[in-house]
Amino acid sequence: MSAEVRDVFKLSRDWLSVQEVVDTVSSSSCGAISVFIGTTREDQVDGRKVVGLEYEAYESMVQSELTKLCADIRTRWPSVRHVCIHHRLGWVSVGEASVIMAISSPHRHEGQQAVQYCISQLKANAPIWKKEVYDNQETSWRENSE
Amino acid sequence: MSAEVRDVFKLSRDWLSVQEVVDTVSSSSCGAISVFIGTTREDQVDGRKVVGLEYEAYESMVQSELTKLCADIRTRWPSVRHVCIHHRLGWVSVGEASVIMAISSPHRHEGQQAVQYCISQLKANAPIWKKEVYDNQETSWRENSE
Amino acid sequence: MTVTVLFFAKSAELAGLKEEELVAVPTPISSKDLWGLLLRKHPRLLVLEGQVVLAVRQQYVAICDQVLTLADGDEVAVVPPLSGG
Amino acid sequence: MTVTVLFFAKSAELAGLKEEELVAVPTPISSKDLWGLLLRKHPRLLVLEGQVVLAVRQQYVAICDQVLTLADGDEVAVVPPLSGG
Repeated sequence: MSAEVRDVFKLSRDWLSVQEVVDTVSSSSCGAISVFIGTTREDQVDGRKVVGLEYEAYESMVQSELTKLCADIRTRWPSVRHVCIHHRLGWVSVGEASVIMAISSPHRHEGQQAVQYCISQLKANAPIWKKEVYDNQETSWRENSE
Repeated sequence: MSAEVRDVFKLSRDWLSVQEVVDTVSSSSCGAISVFIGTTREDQVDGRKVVGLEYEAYESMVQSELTKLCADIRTRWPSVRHVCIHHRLGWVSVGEASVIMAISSPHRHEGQQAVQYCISQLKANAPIWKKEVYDNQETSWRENSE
Repeated sequence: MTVTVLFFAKSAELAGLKEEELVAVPTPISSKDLWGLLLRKHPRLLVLEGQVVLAVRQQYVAICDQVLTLADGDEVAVVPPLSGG
Repeated sequence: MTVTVLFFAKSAELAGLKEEELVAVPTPISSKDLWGLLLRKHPRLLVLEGQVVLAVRQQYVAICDQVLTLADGDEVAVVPPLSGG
């Protein structure tokens, strides 16, 4: 068993592959891979229907914030093995994934807790923004409540 | 938004596809898909190396136990949308997935809690057994500790 | 009654088979007495005592004084400690 | 000092641009005064007041009395409420 660990981030204008994210964290020293997928929900806002989201990011700072976040996760859950986070940018249609993250760990509890923490902290700290686009062409910048 | 919900179980002698499990629970009314993947860990047990696991199941009763489990999950987290569980049977090499489960929900917290509960209850109640197979051909039936 | 007994995992290895018909089973019968019948046919199952439960018509039943009413064709399974996932 | 200012999301829409050079910025300067300079150039940013923070060399800085030491070429970003994920 090697001591090598991986933190892999990707900001992508293309469709996200859950298989790719899972393969990135796969390790024969781990019995658990915990995954979270955030998808665009078909919402009604004030009678307007959401048809998709438009994402933008301060890309270089996303990299530095996620690097800090992974260091933080490894302090809290030292047994965490690999972390992979893919986030979409640009246009994301309703039903598509905007973020996929996976964490491998020897046992499941630490990985499941780490994924919950990871998505909460990403929403709180990663410089990424989305606006909802409605069926009447109007748009509205969102704000994470948490 | 329709009221239709899906509980999908599969016992499979083939490689499990995380993409297939995720696609099965995908819903435009949901913003979150929580996933757990259990993989075969490369363990050392008393100096013998685990090369894989051999699974067997009381297949018809697995179906009935998972049906009960999903009903239980829907009572605890009524907003849970779709549940999909695939479990391997037969020979599973080190590093491969033995179980993949995904749950979709409008918001992430209930789905993440439901997945944790689902894997704990599956391990406690689904009539499935595995034996470890070692590099010296010896085998040993396992017992879930939880 | 004639019931079908299913053996899984270590119990199948110990019994040397996966399935058999058990004939002339009295009913009602306690789960402890049903386990006793199985032990008489397959003494090697004794190593599982204290760890095993039964499943009768796909419902788990501890080995105890609980009384079971069996019907012809009922499925009874020997359930060693679970290890799915 | 000359710093590069980056505008994101709603701040880019309000300022009408995504990036500009800001020249003759005094240093040290409080983050509040730096925000004041940006407001003078882009008065429409005022609608973000109370919600926005800055990022200076990729570190978040609240708009307050905190004193910043700037160097030529430093990157300053206007950061409206985040909504990633």
